[in-house]
Formats: sequence, structure tokens, C-alpha cells
Amino acid sequence: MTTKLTNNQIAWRAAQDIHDGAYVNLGIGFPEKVAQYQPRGREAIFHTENGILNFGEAPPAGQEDWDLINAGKRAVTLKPGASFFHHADSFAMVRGGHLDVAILGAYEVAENGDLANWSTGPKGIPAVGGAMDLVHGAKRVAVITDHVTKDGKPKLLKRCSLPLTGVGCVTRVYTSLAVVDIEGGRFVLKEKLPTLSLDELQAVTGAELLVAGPVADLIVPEL
Amino acid sequence: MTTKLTNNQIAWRAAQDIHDGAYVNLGIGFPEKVAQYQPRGREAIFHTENGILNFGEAPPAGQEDWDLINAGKRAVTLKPGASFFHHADSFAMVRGGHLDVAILGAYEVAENGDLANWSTGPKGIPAVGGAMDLVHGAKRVAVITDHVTKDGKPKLLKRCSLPLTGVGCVTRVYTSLAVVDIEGGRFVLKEKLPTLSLDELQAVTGAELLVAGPVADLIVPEL
Amino acid sequence: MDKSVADLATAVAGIEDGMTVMIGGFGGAGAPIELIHALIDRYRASGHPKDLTIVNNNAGNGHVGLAALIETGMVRKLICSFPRSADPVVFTDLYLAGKIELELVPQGTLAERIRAGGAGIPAFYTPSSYGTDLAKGKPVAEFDGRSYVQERWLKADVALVKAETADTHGNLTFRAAARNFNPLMCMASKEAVVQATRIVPAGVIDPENVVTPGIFVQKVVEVAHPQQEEDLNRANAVYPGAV
Amino acid sequence: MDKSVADLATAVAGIEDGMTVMIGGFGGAGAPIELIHALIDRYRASGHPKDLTIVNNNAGNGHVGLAALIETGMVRKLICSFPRSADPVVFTDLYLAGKIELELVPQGTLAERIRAGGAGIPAFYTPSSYGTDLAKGKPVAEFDGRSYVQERWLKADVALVKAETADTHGNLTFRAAARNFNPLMCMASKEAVVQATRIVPAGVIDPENVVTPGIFVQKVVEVAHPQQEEDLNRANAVYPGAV
Repeated sequence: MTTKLTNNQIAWRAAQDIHDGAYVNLGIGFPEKVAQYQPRGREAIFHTENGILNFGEAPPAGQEDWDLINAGKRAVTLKPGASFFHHADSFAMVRGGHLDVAILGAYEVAENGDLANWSTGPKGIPAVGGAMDLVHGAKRVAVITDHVTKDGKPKLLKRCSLPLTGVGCVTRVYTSLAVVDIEGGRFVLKEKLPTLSLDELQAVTGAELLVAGPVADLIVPEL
Repeated sequence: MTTKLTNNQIAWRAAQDIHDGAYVNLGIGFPEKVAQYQPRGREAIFHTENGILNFGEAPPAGQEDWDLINAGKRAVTLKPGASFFHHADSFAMVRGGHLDVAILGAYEVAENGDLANWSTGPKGIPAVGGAMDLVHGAKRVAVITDHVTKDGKPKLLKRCSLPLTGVGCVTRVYTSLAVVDIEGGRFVLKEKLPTLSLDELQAVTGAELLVAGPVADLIVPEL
Repeated sequence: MDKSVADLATAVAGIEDGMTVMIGGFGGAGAPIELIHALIDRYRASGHPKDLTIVNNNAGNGHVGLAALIETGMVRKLICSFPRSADPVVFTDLYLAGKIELELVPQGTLAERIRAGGAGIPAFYTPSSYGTDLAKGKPVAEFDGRSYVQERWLKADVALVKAETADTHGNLTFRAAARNFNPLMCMASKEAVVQATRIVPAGVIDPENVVTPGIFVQKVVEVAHPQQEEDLNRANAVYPGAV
Repeated sequence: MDKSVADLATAVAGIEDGMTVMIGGFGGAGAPIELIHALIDRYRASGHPKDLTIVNNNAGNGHVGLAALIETGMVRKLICSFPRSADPVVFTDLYLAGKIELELVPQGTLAERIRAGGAGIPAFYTPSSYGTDLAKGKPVAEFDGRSYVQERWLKADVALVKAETADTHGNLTFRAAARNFNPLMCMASKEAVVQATRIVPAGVIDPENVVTPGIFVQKVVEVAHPQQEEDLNRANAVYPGAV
């Protein structure tokens, strides 16, 4: 099989779809990388659930203000036009449909748009945070993920096997191999790595990939 | 019959029951008078539905700021420690039980605590404002009113005949003749004008007045 | 990002026939008089927009602002809590003649329904209006032994809002009790159109003091010397006319 | 009116066995470390209060603040959205040993339930958690063709809150993202106990910039140099101990 995209490259690809002036929430961890790859000339406004709009990059080490953190509890900085608000107002933004895009990680995504990204099952400590709120309300809910698990098993499935985060909520998946839309309860292939055949991609995908139009080459810079 | 109390005197009597540090909402019109008679040494904080806590008296004529008004749309001033907030926060204060006292006017009050003070029937323009919210939430909902209508008919009744503002919400009524509590679905007489006999008072009251303890003389200064 | 628009006509250009329009203000405080008058101008020039549903606490006063909007004949329905004010003859006459619909909502319920619309809460329970005529036909439920009325969210296509300071991102501050419904209406509308006494660059408003974050605002237009409805009515102003 | 109290011990004196206590903060930002430690001191001296139900977004970190409160054994149940943090070994060990209860709530639902408690809204509908394990047993309803879960208000006996500036009336401002749940918890508790970096006379805070009006606050205590949980944890602090 072909070389897959790195996490940075997946984040880069997701960033290309964020329009100028978009209000965006990036999930904790991997999705936070998307902010680094905003195309030049476009200005997205990043929202964090804990009550900041228009935060910027991390400050230099040693200059952190621990009252100025994002939902991942990492220190951030402010950009001009930032604002602070309490948690109920913050989730009014989320639930009320005011965010243009939410980009989240995933354990599993199903062709019906279901997402599982908060619990790997009954063992351990359950923790949900803002994920169940974020999957509802944002105008577009996208997932960035490796195409398969560490064991090589598909993460794009007919139905999720893990506890759900949300029902029918995901509209686009950016993976290490492809860009897949969810339309009418089916996976529709939009882009794939040029070195990868459709059969090869289908073999590592747990539900049928429809080809409903031209499939573009997924071309991403070295990062 | 004896001389009844003036509106100012009724307002004075109601003001005596407002404790130091109380958060108070006064209905539009007659109830607004209560603010003038705060006993010396006690500091109540007045709330107005349109988004101010701790407003004070009207400014001198000609010095009004029409962005600084109360729910009756009259110009007010600010006292130290005032704050502004939007309508949803304002009614969170009301509905959430944060006000100590709401004092309202009445067309009718029933012995079961029902209040009618927003509509005199199907004719004309209906208008409710904040009355239906104020009767729920304040720890104590009191009414100030003439004891009878302009036609001499009782306003304290077995059951209200006019459209209700709230069900079982009133706990005390200050009238031009008496102070009456509502306890267990009955009117309980607490104070009456000393020159008025119980029979005389009962004759102008539309439901039985219980005497469940000492009835104090309702003594009010000339105002 | 710059949400400022050049003039009032551009600001109200998105309002179409049959839309629901929330208008901020409580009495004259916070009433976006200039935006309302720009909408009247558009209707008088083009016959549109008409059949509007207006959400406001009141029904206007005198013959300016909301009262003038109603008088012009653009409004099909009013959703409000207190249409009986000092001089609401315009609304009163039309209502009694059966020419305008009224949905009467307790003031706190109106505020909460608008907030719910902005916050993605389709329904909630409130004690307000339980057992009264205004609760007729609404579901009721008991929680912890007390009865409550179910109320639905309220949303709008457009909100017309008056702010004190706006920045280019649409962050807003208000002035005194002119705040009232304005922040909520920004949340609950697809397009919040704001007239501000001044528009400043992003970064000028302290992030701690932003009342309405820009995410809730789509257009801002500067009206440096806004008219106050109360002053206009005391001068017996009529719009259009000698305003 | 003066809501200020002299010391931390007085501030937390109203908390009794079995009470529900909301504690502000998201991670270390806005966590009222000194109030929590005063509560631990009281428990260590008297054996009370115990069997507390704590409401917080997280389950504490390291061995200070909320984590130390849990470690002390005063907490019977935790209501939170994210008990899995950088170093929540205290909670993890107790939870896996079955010694502490957990009610897991989506973060936005937690915030809205607390606001509802403060606003007198006994129940509301949200799309969050519909169709998931966290909605099990909750009523669902359809509005405009979409399904929603009914959630109940959340109230507390006491809230422990961290603010930046308080005045003697209890009006509050916060600092940056330390605002988070703090204003909501003031609303939803019978007694909101606030530690503030400074207490000023009524009238010093601009009425436009008050975030939490004093009506929601019962006690304020000045903690001029509050500790930051993140700094304590980076120094491997343990409470009680070398803090």
C-alpha cells in the first residue's frame, strides 16, 4: 500500500476547507493541529468551549497564563477581537448552530453519519467533555482520523460498534488516505491518494465507498 | 366607615416589611411608591425587569437619560453597586427565586392566593408584561391595593372572576383597611385600622377573614 | 474580517416578505430607530418587505420607530408582552380593526424563548402563565410537585439591534438599560443587523467587556448620533415626516 | 450591605454533611483553590462536612484543590463531564474501587442544567446525547422533526467560586477563561461563596462590566494572591502538605 498522510497532512487538508471568516471549533488533541494550516489570506475565528472566541497560538514556554487556556487545558494567546464568556453562552454558540465547522477526532465513523469518539467501552473512566454537544449545532461536523486503527482495522464502518457520541452528525471525513463525504446515509468518495487504487481503499474501509462523481487526487504538501 | 389609608400610606406599610439587604421588585405604577418609604437604616436593592439592579430615584426633570429607565419606562438613576444585564438574565433573577419580595398591584386577590392583575376581560388590548413571571419566583409575593374597587365592591374574593395572572402565588395583601395573609388557602387577618370593627371589615371583603391570632392595629403616619 | 456595511439601506437589504424580524429595545431604550426607518424607506420605495412578523417587547409609541413600521402597513403579526403603552394608538387601532395579529407572551417567557432559540433549546418549562389564559393549549408537566408550562424557542430571520460600540468582528457593548433584549435577539436570528454609535477596529473592546460576542452578529452599521424614541415622541415626531 | 466575610473558614462554614456543592473552574482556570483547602481543613479538624456531592467539569488534578478534596474522603458523588485529565489518579482509584459515584454529563448539558437551576427552568430539551448511552432513561421528544433529550435543572446548596474583583454587594468580574462555570454556579446555588483577588466598595465596578450581579452572591472573601492549580501541580504540590 501507498504511504499514508501524516497527521499534520490530514490537518492541512481539513484546513483548506475552512472559509474566510468561519467560526471553528477544533476538538482536543489531533484536531487542534488544523489551526496551524489556515490558508494565507483567510482568517478563521477559533472557539473553545471553555469560553474564548478568537484565541491564537500557544505562548512561548514559561510565558503561559493558566487562566488563558483552551478546552484541552493548553495555554493559548488572544487575537484582536477576542472575547470571554461563560460556559452557558459558550454552548449556546455550539448548540445554537452558530459555529460554521467543528472538526473532531474519531474512534469510529459510520456511513449513516454516526460518530463514536468518547468511549472505548465500559472499562476505565468514562469522560465525554463537550463532544456530544459539538456534534450537534455546528453547521458542518467533520472528522479527521487515520483511515484505520493501529491494528489495521477500518474506522469507517457500516455501523459503529463503540458507544456513540452522536447520531447522524458527521458530514465529511478526512483520513490518512481519502476524503469521504456522508450523503444520504452512504460514504461518498471525494478524494483519494493518487497512488492508491479504489479497490485498495475499499479493502481498508468497513462500508461501501460510493463513487458518485469525479474522485480528485488527494495531494498534500510535505509538512 | 373609617377613613381608609391613602396609597402613600399603603405603600409605607408595605415598605416596613422589607428587610435590610432585600432584593425587591416593585410593579409598575402604584407599587413603585414603596421605594420612597424604606425605613431609615435599611438598604433594599431594587430590581427592574428591563435590566437594572440597584436603581434609585427619578432624576430632576430635564436631566433624564432615556436609556436609564425602569419597567414603567420612567427615568431612574443609579446607586453605587448597580449593574446592567439583559432580559434573560433579568428574568433568571425573577423566575429563579433570587428576589426576596415582589410587590404588585391587583384587580382581584383570592383566598387561595390567586391573583388577577393583568386583564379586565376580553375588551381592549391585552398586555401582560412581566407580571406572570414576577408572581413566580420571588420568595414573597405581596399585593398592595385599595380594599375595594372604585364601585365599592370587594377585591379580596373567594375566587377571582377576572383572568388570572398566577395561581396560588400571593402570600400577603396590604390594603387601604388591613393587612391580610394568605395561609392554607384562607385569608388570615393580621392588622386592621383601629377605628374599624371586624364586622365592618368583613362586610367589604369577599371571603371569610380568619382571626387566627392577635390582630394588630394598622397604624400609619400622615404622609 | 469586517462585518461593517456602508449604510442603513445595505444593512436592512436582507429582509424579505413574510420574514420574522426581531427588533431590540424596551420602550425607547435600545430601539434601533434608524434601522427601522431605513426599512420603512425601503417599503415605501418598493412595496417590500411586507407581511412581516415582528418580535418586540412593546407595540411602539407615537408615530416613529416600531409604531411607524406598524402604521406603514408592513406588519402582519406582532409577538410581544406589552402592547399597551403610553401612546400605542397605531397598534391599538389596527388590532381592534382586526388588521394585525397579536401573540401575547409574558415578558420573561418572551426573553427565555428568544434565548432558547439562540441556544439551540427547542423547548423548556416555566412556571410563568401556568393556570392562566396564556397557557391554554400548551403542554403542562409536573416537576418536583409543581406545575409548569412548556414553551417553544423563538427564532427570527433577521434581528434589528442597537448597540453602543461595535468592532469589525461584530463584538458589541450596549448602553445602560438599552441592553435589554438586544443581546438575545442577536443570538436568535440568522442575520443580526446592528446599528452602533461607533464602530472600532477589532481589539479595541476589552475581551472582558464584550457583551455580545461577534459570532452572534452578521452586519454592523455606524449611526453616530442615534435618535432616542422618547425624545422624538416628546417632540410629537412622525416618520416619515419632520423627524 | 456588605457581603464580605473576614476569612476562608467563615466563608465555608455553611457547608454541611450531604450537601451538593458546585465548584467553579475548568481545569485550573477559575478553580477556587483556597476555598477548597479551607473546606478540607474543616473536615480534617471536625470530620465534617462529609458525603458531599460535588459538581465540577473535571475530577481534579494531582493532589491539590478538587483532587485533594476527593482524596480526603469527603466526597460521595461527583457530577462532571470530564473526569479523565492529566493526572486524576485520585478520582480514578476511588472510582475503580467503587468508593465514589459518578454522574457523567455532556459539558454543554452540564452548563445548561446549572443555568436552568439558576433561572427557574425545571427542564429543557437538548439535542446533545440523543441516541447515546448518556440519554438512557431520559424522556425524549420530537420538535420540528428532530429528536431531543429532556434534561433537568441542577441546583446546589453552596457554590465555591473564584472571581477577580468583587464589590461589597457581591457584584463580580472574572479573569479571562477563569470565568467558565463560575457565573452559572452563583446563579444555581442557595449560597454562592466567592473568593476574589480584591474586594472593592460598591460603585467601583462599572455597572456595564459586572459579569455576575450581586443578587446571585451571598458571601465574598478576599484572597489577594490566589494559587493556580496548574502551578501547584507543576511543583508536585500536595494538600495538606507543602503547599
